[in-house]
Amino acid sequence: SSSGGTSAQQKGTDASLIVAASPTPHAKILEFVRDHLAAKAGLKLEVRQFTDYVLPNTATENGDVGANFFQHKPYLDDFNKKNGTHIVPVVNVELEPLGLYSHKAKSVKDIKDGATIAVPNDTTNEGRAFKLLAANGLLTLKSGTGNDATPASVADNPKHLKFKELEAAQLPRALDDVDAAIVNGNYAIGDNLNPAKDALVLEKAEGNPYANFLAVKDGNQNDPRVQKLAKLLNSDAVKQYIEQTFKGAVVPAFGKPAS
Amino acid sequence: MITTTGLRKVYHSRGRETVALDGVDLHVREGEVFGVVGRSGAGKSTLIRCVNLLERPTSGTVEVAGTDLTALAGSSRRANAALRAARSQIGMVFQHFNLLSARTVQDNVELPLEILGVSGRDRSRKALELLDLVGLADKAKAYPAQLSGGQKQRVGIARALAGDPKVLLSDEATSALDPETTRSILQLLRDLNQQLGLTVLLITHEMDVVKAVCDSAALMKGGRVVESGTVAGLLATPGSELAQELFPVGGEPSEEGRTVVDLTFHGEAATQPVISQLARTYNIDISILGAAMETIGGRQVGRMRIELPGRFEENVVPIGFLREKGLQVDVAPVDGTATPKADDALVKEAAK
Amino acid sequence: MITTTGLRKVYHSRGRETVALDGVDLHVREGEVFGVVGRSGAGKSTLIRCVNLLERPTSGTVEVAGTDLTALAGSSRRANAALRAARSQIGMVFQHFNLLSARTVQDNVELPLEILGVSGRDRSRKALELLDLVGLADKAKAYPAQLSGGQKQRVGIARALAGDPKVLLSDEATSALDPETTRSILQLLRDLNQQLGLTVLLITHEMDVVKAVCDSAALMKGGRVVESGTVAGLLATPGSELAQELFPVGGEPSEEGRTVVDLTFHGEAATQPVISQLARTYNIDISILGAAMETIGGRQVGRMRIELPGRFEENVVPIGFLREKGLQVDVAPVDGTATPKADDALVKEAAK
Amino acid sequence: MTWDELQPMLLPACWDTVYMVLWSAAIAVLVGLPLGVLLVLTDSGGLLRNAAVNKVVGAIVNVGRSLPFIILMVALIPFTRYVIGTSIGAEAAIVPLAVGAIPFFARLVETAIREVDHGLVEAVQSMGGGTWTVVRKVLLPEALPSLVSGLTTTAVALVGYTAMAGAVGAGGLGDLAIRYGYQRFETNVMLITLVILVVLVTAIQLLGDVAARTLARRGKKTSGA
Amino acid sequence: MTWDELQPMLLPACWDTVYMVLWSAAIAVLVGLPLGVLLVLTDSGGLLRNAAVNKVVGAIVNVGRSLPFIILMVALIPFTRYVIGTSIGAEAAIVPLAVGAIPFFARLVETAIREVDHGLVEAVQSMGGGTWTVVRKVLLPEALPSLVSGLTTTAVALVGYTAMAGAVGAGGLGDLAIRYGYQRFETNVMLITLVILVVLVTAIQLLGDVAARTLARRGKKTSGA
Ligand SMILES: Nc1ncnc2c1ncn2[C@@H]1O[C@H](COP(=O)(O)OP(=O)(O)OP(=O)(O)O)[C@@H](O)[C@H]1O
Ligand SMILES: Nc1ncnc2c1ncn2[C@@H]1O[C@H](COP(=O)(O)OP(=O)(O)OP(=O)(O)O)[C@@H](O)[C@H]1O
Ligand SMILES: [Mg+2]
Ligand SMILES: [Mg+2]
Repeated sequence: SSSGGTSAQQKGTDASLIVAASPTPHAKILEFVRDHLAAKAGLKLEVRQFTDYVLPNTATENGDVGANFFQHKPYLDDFNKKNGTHIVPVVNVELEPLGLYSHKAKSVKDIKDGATIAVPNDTTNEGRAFKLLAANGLLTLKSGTGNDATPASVADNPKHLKFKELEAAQLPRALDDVDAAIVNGNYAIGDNLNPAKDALVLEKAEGNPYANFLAVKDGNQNDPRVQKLAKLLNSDAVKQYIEQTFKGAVVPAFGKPAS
Repeated sequence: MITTTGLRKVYHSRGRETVALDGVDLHVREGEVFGVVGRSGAGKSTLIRCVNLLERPTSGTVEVAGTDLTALAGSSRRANAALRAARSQIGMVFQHFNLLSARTVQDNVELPLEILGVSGRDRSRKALELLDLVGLADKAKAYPAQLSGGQKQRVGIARALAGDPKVLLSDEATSALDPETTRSILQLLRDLNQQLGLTVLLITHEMDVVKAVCDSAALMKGGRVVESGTVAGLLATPGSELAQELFPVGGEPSEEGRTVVDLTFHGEAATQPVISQLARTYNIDISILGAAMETIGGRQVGRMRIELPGRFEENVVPIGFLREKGLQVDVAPVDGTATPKADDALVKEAAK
Repeated sequence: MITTTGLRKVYHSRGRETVALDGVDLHVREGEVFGVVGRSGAGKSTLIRCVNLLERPTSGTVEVAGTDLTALAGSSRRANAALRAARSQIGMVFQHFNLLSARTVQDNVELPLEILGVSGRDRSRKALELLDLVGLADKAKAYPAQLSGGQKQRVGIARALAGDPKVLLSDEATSALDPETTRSILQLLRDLNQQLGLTVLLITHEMDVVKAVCDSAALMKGGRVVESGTVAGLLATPGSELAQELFPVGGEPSEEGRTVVDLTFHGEAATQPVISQLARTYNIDISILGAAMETIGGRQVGRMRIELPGRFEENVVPIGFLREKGLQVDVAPVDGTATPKADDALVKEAAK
Repeated sequence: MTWDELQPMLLPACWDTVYMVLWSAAIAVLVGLPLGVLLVLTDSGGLLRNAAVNKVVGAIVNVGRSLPFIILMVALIPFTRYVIGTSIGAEAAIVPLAVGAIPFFARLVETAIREVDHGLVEAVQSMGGGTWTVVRKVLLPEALPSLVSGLTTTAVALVGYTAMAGAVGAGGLGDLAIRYGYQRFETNVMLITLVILVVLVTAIQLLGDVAARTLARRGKKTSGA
Repeated sequence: MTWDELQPMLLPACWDTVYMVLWSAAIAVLVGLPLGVLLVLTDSGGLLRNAAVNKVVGAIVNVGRSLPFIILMVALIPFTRYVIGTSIGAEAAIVPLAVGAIPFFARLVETAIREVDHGLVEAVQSMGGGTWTVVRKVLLPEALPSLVSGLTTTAVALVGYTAMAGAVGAGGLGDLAIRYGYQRFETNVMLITLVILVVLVTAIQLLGDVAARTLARRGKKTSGA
């Protein structure tokens, strides 16, 4: 599973680079780059949206796309380990801080005993959600819990919280049905929540391992097109774009990924 | 009881028009058994289906038991309550049985009773009674698919009678039945007709059926009724095609130079030994070439083809004798050449 | 041509067994028209369906044109090539037509030719020819749903004949047809039989059909063949039920104290004026109560019920005269009380 | 994931799937059957010929079938909340599942009912039976084998849909397969849940087949007549 | 999102959906039809009665229908890449779409074929026709109206599935609705795409209905006989 026959992985600066991305915010950011920055830099960019977290990696691994932009380090490490793939990060771009939102409680303290908390049902976000809850003293996790915590990983649950695992995009829509929900920043603003104001607690940006990055198959890091894109993604224009568009739900987190 | 006026039915298919009924005026009296015969495609089924408005006539009216059904029906397909009530008084036996395959024989017969709202016990009593009458008591729990053709036919008859209808429409209800079963079914219809005054309009191809139960009959041709009347009346009509069909006689003369005469017995006179009287009176030998006769209630009904020795001119007197006896006498213009077997059609043509 | 030996067929449904065929040995000679009659449910359809193995017999063998079909078939349902070849020589007319609703009339008739691999031009020529013969040339492009019952029946007949079969199996092929159409169809079968040696096995309820075309006939009852033989032979068998059905006679005596005699004309002697000779010889009046007679090829065939004056003892000599003339004479034990109309069944019972 | 961890999740997941499928299939029958019958009856040539009603019912059915399931789920949230009191969980998933299955089943009902021999309808009409009687005594019983097949097809399709109902936290086997097997790469979880799914679907199909065939047998088997 | 931004996306999305549906429906017919016929023929009571083949085909069909679509899609990636050369895009989506639609259509074919009057099969057998002749001359033509209805149902179901095929970047209307409407909360995009979806589904349904009805008309309409 190396170079196949599609234009996607043809090397050379002329061919367009196909990047697999989740619809939001990744594809939006890429589209901004494509429409406003790429031409000047001499890069042909093609954005392919995936609503799923597995296929972008498999497509990158087998060369159907040249790069992807949707994931963070803990997820990628796990993916590489379990699937024997060779995908490597190129450059960090942004972070979507998870937040705890509620239509009923005004602060974490207001969360009642036996309350129902909705959490994302995909592996990476669910793990982050439990970490966030643990970090704010709502529960403790079993020792040795990695990045993929689930309700089963909860060790101590003093408030007897109940958990509902929902599709990430469904969470803001379910706020009326639960006491609180952990929502990704991008989905929060989609549903007119303001992370800065409305979140009871918010993930910290500093030192957060969940920064999303551009990733490629090992060996393609130095593809000039990838390099160009990496540079553009960490440009000031993108920074501005992120800040203006996502209003805190997505924050720039530029830099070299930790390895 | 049933009156149709100017009934027309035109089928349209792929631009072509088929005129199935072309102005039919039919009158069936109450308590009468009325037979409709006619060639395949003459419009018999269409006519009978128009009587209970299963087929909407293109024009014309249908009146059953004093109610103008065509007026009731309006333009919508939905049979309104009045039409439904009228229909529940009309039983129908279908040419293709139309039994519900998902129901047992008994449940099929109970169906009209269910629709009339008869209670379960009465339904099953009545159904079993009727199945017994048509000789299918042992098949009550079988499904239609497990029956022979004639058995299905009989279930259809029992079903049509279950609701105690005032009028029975029957489309070739006995054509799949053997003569014996046919007779017992006809006897049943006759009984119901005489005891309860059931009016029956039946289509049949079997002249024996017409003879056995019909008071009146009509002959259809190309969507029109071309002959109609009481069976006796038709028989008395010279050249009646129906009469010829009812009592067909054939047979060729044994030698040339003989006179062939068709005699029609109208059933008006009591049984008379006409032939032997003729033989003895004129001292002649009379061969009976063909005969289709019955004696009903002491009266002879039917036809006979006889051969008199000598040519027509020599037989004027014996023929006069036969006419005096009240018989209808037609001299057949048979030329004496033998006609092939089974080609009765030709013979019949000649006999007219 | 067709021989069945010890044919048995048992249907199982919901634990109950129906023995449809109970050891049938049938033999149809090549070039013969063989009629099967019998009451509804007697097993006629089952028998005919076993002949081309559409119904797998429970036991027994079927041989057609020298080939043992039961041996060919093996245990799988798939008709192997040999069985298929044998079947393509056997045309079949179904009681329920079984026309393909998605095909036009012409395409239905062409179907067996398609299966035989006949070219398109020849197919349509043959189909149109046959449709013309059955009187449906103008319906060639119609779909079965647009036909009357009899028209469907005729399409079925044309289809069965399209492949020029050696054997024709026909299950009540004329029961939905009027007498005239029936006659023309039978004429067609007769012609094919005589010109091409087509062997025909037909089921019918119409005795006229047996009379018109059958060389031999069999009567089935409860899954068994109870009478079988040539039509003439059956007629000569005293007490034959088939003969009684073929030439039914009825009629009650006009007065008490008379002798009722059933005469059977076997068609062995040439036409004779028997009745008038009897009347003149013994100077008696003879009433003809009922008759079903035909003269075919100068020979009288059929039955007649006559009434002689005086009681049996007084009529020994006239009866002897009739016997001498070569007629079969049965004295009917009619008691003189009028039997109800249409209850021929009873009369028939009495006449045996 | 070890069997010990998996095992306590399997039974509830099975139950959730069965629960959602049963209820939504039941509702699909309750609503889809009348809709399908109405589609046939109001059609040109039907007993209640009514172009307007036919168009409207047809349109509703088409809209119902046009919406991707996930969108149906979102669009129905207010309605679901009104009916069930919440928009998440297995109960809540029943609403969009049923709403999705209704038009699906209605179309299958329509096809099945159209196959009923018109002669049988006429038989009941000739007895004075009205439209309602025709439906009850002829159309439904005679189409029953096909209706059962249609229900089987619907139930199996619902099993597939329940996997997507995981988005609203409804649980179920399909969701387990996707979240643990697919997203977390726990191949053994995936295999086990898929095997159970296959068994479940096969069971539904078998049950439906046996029922349809038993019903058909009484009627369809050609007789010797 | 404004109309000007949306408009250039709509046409390709429409085209993608139509493209995927057409191809996968065509493949579903090509493979599902024989499978459905085989299911009937090898059934006990069928012409080729063969319990082993029947069980195997039935099992394949059931497995095909048991797998949640997303899992099917992933499981098929190697196969898809082998056939199409890539695992993403509309072409690649056709493979799992077709594989999902085949067993679905096969079951509908089975139901339709079972409805054919056995008397007609016997008629052709009596002419010396073999199984293949029976299939070609009787089963398929007589079941044609129902088969067309089944194809319509399959095509509409495929429209629904294409939405999920968006996960492999296949595009299409349903995907547009999910990505913009569901994930990006752009309600106007969702509404417009849904309207187009409804129009598309209605068009498919109408076309199928007209075809089925025209075919049925010749055969089913009861005559006066
Ligand atoms: N599939 C079946 N299952 C059960 N019983 C059957 C089946 N087919 C026929 N029978 C029974 O077998 C017997 C013989 O049937 P068959 O059709 O041969 O009669 P038939 O002589 O042709 O009668 P008809 O003149 O009424 O057509 C009948 O009693 C019938 O009920
Ligand atoms: N639905 C239809 N569409 C077109 N033509 C039809 C339709 N039904 C009947 N016909 C035609 O109308 C004519 C009369 O048909 P009908 O069924 O009344 O004949 P019938 O007298 O009952 O004949 P049979 O004795 O053969 O049953 C026939 O020529 C037939 O082809
Ligand atoms: Mg008719
Ligand atoms: Mg029969």
